[in-house]
Amino acid sequence: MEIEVISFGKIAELITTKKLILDFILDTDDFKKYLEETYPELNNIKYKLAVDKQIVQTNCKLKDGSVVAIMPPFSGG
Amino acid sequence: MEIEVISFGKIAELITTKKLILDFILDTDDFKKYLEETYPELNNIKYKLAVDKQIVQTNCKLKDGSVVAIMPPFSGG
Amino acid sequence: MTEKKIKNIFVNGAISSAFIADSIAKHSSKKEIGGHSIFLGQVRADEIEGRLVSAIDYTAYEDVALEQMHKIRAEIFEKYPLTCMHIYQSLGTIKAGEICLFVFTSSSHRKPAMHACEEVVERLKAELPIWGKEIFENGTHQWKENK
Amino acid sequence: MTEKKIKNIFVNGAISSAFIADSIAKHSSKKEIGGHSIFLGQVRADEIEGRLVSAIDYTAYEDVALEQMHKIRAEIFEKYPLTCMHIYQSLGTIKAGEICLFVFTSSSHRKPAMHACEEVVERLKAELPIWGKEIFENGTHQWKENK
Repeated sequence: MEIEVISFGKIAELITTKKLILDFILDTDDFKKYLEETYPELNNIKYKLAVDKQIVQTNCKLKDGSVVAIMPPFSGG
Repeated sequence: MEIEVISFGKIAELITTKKLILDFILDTDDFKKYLEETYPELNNIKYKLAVDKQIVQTNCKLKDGSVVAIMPPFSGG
Repeated sequence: MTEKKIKNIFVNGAISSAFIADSIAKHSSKKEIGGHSIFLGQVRADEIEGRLVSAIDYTAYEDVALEQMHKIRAEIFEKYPLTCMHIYQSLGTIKAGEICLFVFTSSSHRKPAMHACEEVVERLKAELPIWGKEIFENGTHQWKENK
Repeated sequence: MTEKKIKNIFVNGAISSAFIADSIAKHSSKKEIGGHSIFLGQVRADEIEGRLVSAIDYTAYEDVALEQMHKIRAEIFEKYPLTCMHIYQSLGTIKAGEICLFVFTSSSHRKPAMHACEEVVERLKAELPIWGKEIFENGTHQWKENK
């Protein structure tokens, strides 16, 4: 499964990958586990995901071609 | 005792007197009684007095030459 | 400590948007400010029993109003960590659609500016001897009452 | 009922006082308005561990932010009897002392405008995917955190 990755704020300094080919990853919980293993610094940052422009509130399925955004705490205004 | 009278807002349309020569009036309670007898319409208007630019909270003495302002409810802003 | 000078808040006629812009721009050099809160009162063309308000004519017991405002200002600065506070109230005839009140508070973080602004507006309306006469299009009038 | 068009809130660069003045002036024809409430966010020259913030660089996940704002806007209009609401957030580099956020609400009576303005500012800061990078005078940076 191919996932397009966008990251923002301080996470954009950490994760510069634009595309991931992942097997055995079915949903956002799997994806988070993968991320935190690959980028251990993420364990110290609160972050949210958005899948195909929908902010993830509870675990949700990923599909081939999904765009996943990794977002640190918001600081607009 | 001579009292200078200033009135504002809708009360200025009612009381146009600028000066009152009053005997037997010692304090603002007396003065209010006098006003309400002379201008019965005042019984239907909430108003405050200021004596020599101090807004009257409780009954206070009047003296010769005092400036008494008669003020209907404020409506600034 | 010297007693601060009593500031004038009264302006003759409506408050222009250019004046407001100028007030805002003046704060760009105050780099400790993080938030500004502004309240603007605008004269409403209310319809009352078939008559339309075309303007409000404001008068005040100016000296007493300025003394009151001076006291309120001190109390607000005591209560909130503000950087600055500016207040302008129109006197004279202000047409419907024009601005008659401009309250402007600034602070490092947003909450004090917001809360002080609201409190100043409430206190100004309740405690300052100012009166608005609503002038109708047909020439009649009634005295405004604050809620 | 047709779904209302999603409005853009983003502007490139700082928000000028002339732009704010223009927004205010446009409301003089809306004669049912009695009160405007405005919040302005200004970039603070905070000192952090001996370094002085000289600017904040704002980025956003724009599409998602606009969708979120659209939802918030609908909820605020549902909750408060507003005449109008305008929101502008800067993107790009905004220098200390410049305005980066402009929230503007109007209503017939003052309270809804004030309370809606405050609520929009809080929700915008908490719910919109926007990030501020604080740039120090020495060229280093840190990521802003909202409280």
